[in-house]
Amino acid sequence: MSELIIILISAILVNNFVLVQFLGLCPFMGSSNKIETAIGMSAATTFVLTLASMVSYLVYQYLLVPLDITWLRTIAFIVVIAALVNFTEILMLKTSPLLHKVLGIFLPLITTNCAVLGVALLNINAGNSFVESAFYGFGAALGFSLVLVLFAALREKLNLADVPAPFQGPSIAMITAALMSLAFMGFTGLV
Amino acid sequence: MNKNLTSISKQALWQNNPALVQLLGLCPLLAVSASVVNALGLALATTMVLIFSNLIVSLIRHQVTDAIRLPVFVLIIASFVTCAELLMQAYAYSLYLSIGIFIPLIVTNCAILGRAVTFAVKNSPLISAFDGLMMGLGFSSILILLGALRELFGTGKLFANMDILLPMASNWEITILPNYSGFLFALLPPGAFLFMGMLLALKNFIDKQLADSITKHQNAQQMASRFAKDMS
Amino acid sequence: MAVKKIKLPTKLKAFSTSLIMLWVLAACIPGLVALTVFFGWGSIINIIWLGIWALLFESMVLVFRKRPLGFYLKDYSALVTAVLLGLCIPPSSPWWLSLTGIFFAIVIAKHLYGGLGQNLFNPAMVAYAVLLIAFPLEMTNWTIPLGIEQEIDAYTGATALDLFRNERGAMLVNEFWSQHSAFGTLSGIGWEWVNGGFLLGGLVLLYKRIIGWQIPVAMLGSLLLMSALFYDGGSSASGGSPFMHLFGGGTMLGAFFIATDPVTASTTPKGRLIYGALIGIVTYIIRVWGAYPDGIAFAVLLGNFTAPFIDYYTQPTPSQHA
Amino acid sequence: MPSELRHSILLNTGRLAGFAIAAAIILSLVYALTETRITNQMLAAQRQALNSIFPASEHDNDLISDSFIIDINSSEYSNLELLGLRENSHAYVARKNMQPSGLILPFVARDGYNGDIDLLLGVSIEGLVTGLRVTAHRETPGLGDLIDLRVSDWILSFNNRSLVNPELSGWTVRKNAGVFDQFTGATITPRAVTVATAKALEFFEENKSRLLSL
Repeated sequence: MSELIIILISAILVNNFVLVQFLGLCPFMGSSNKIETAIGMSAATTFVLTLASMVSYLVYQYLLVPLDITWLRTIAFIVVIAALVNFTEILMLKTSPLLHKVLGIFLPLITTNCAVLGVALLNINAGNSFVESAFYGFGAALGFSLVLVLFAALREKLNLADVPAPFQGPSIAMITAALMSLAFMGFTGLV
Repeated sequence: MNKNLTSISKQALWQNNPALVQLLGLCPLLAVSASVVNALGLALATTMVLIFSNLIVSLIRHQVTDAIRLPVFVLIIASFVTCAELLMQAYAYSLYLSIGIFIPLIVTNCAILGRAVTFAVKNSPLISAFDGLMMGLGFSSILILLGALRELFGTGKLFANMDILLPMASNWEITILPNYSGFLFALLPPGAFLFMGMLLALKNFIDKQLADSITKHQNAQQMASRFAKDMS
Repeated sequence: MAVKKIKLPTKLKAFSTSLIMLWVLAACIPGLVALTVFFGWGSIINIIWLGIWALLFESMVLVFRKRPLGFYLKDYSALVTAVLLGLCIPPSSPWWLSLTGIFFAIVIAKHLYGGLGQNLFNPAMVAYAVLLIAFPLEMTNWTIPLGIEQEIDAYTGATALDLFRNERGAMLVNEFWSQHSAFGTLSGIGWEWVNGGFLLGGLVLLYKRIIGWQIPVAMLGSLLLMSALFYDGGSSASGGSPFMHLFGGGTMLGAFFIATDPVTASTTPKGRLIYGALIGIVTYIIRVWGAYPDGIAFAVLLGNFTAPFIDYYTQPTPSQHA
Repeated sequence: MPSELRHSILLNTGRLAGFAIAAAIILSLVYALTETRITNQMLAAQRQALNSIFPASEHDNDLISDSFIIDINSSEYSNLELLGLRENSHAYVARKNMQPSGLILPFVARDGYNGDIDLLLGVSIEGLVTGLRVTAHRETPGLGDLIDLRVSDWILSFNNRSLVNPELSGWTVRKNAGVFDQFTGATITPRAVTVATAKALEFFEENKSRLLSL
């Protein structure tokens, strides 16, 4: 159990996907303009990321490894992720139209979120088991959600600031991300 | 025709630069820019994938219906990425060890799929390949610039360990700042974000200066023509 | 989302801002005196050097942005940043270290966001954190307290917190304190006095109502709670005594002078309690389990990072106003 | 209409399958062309890493194929806890003219500033250190990571040391009256590495015959 907690802390704080490992930056910059959007994106990503890390583990261990085609993992994973996103969308539409209405618009964006492919690859590199993979995926998603939502709140405050002209827009957002990443450096060495 | 190529280059390298303006492919850009050699390795791989995926997409553009367009494009890109990965493992293994994980992630670089969907499906193969090359160079130039800046500020040197990419480059390392104690900040994650933010600001600043000088120029011309009219 | 925008100082406000800043500066004096008594003139020299550069950088940015110089310089906020940074960095810091730090504080953390009242992160703490991760060697190199050089000659540098981290695991905590009696009984000689000085200054600020009670109380309370919870009487796995945590490192300076910065802290009363508690807990976690010896700077930055979110969910509802 | 729809679905599926097959063929070709080279590169990189710990001039066997696993639950060794291992790890035997000439031993320094430091020790049959490398660590950047050869060459100062050079009491950092340099400011990391290395050497001395007979 403590192993799993360590995996969670590591994925959320110490090796935060966005601020330390630079994964999932596109949605981080793109969907952090409003808190509500950020929360929607976080929920959708958490769902897909956790599921993707489990399914990609299964595909890797029970399809790619037995057939000795592990070098095809990139293609296999991207297909799995695309299928998963599609499946999630259909499932959501059928079971909960309301949820689909809230989260649906974020789903297509997740296919090209490199955090999803990244988590699948990192799980394999680390030799994680099925449960560990699931926890790692979940932790990575929580870490992503945490900084995305906090950043969205911060950005609303930032919009009021009198930023020098050349720094307005993506530039100051990037510099703010730098200072957030600086704060997260404090967690270095925790696990 | 020639004008077309010039405008493609201008768009890709400056006005619509994938890294600076569209902010695409930020993840590998920031993660692999701690040194010139890593940046160059990723730049090469990304550019290659861009050229070939654009070329193939353009070649088969009439055979692909809307329904299967996205899966086919993703398949093509993923195939080239896998090729790039295999080739890097075979011919630059030490480089692969240091940036390995970010090669497969080229698949999710939206700049590549974006070019396939918006450009290559509408243009002839050669033009598409050229666009791929220019987009790749636009992305690469920022990647390498960021790598050089971070390596210079972080260690005071440039081109260290170039031999893991180019075997003949074993003594390319140059010390720009002797007795520099190193600014570790530049090499750590916050440094990557900060330097990228500075580059974005620099682009805005240069654009502003250019725009100002153009309006000044136009104003001067207007003044001159008005003056000429008055005189006549 | 209703974020209170702190208005640019008008004539009247400029007076009150500068008065507040002067009080903050005055309240730093007891701590500074203690630092000077135990560690020599280094801190004072640092503060002067930092102050000059803070004003220079601020003027440069203002000239570059074509803003009125005197109007902005009069609020003394750049000086407060310089003094706070000067109190945090080791007294023996080389000149280029403080110069780098004040550049990050004034130019990047403050003026890229539009200057006083609009910065998202505490400038002094941004500078401190940048310096700590960029130059960990110089930043953990504290001079030996004056007067006890011979006794602890072998322990060049290192605050009590550093030393504690270094020796922990090798011996029991009680052995540690008895062996290093030169470091005092609570949290190291000098340090308890330095922190006492800042506590005194902080109480003055509280009395003058320049700062609210919520943040310091919540922060010190949660730090006390955490350290009491994980203090098992001094085994080798212990995180150090509550007294060491309260009176060691930059605790009091952080609690009264830095976390309370009105621009970057939470603005609602309930929010301030959460904000302060968060900083206290994170400080403890980083001190005891993290890679860097003192966690205050990182904890404050994380607090700044979460403050708008905390505010968002602790806004008093309109009915409460009525 | 339905027949048209079916036709279009069939056509699209056919085309998609066609593209997939074409991609598979091309990729297999590239893989077939690079496969052996990739395996060779991997082995070469591993061999080079091991040879930097145990010089190629001191052995003539292939270290990778001459390896065995140290089982942490094994009772074959005396004082296995000296190595501090947390999981079963590979050790490599060096031979010259078929005779054992030394060993590459995995061990862990558990008391780094931020936890475990994984190391590999090359030791000759006479008990001299031929090389020492950190393989994994979480030490503070700029402070504790100077044990990494990529950051500083401090770790090379162990070459040619042995348990008699210095005596066991000297196997720590100068601050604790040892003979090894600590880096300015940081003590705990270099001390952890130094003390753990001495323990690994002790383990080697105690189990020499057992280890080298394998």
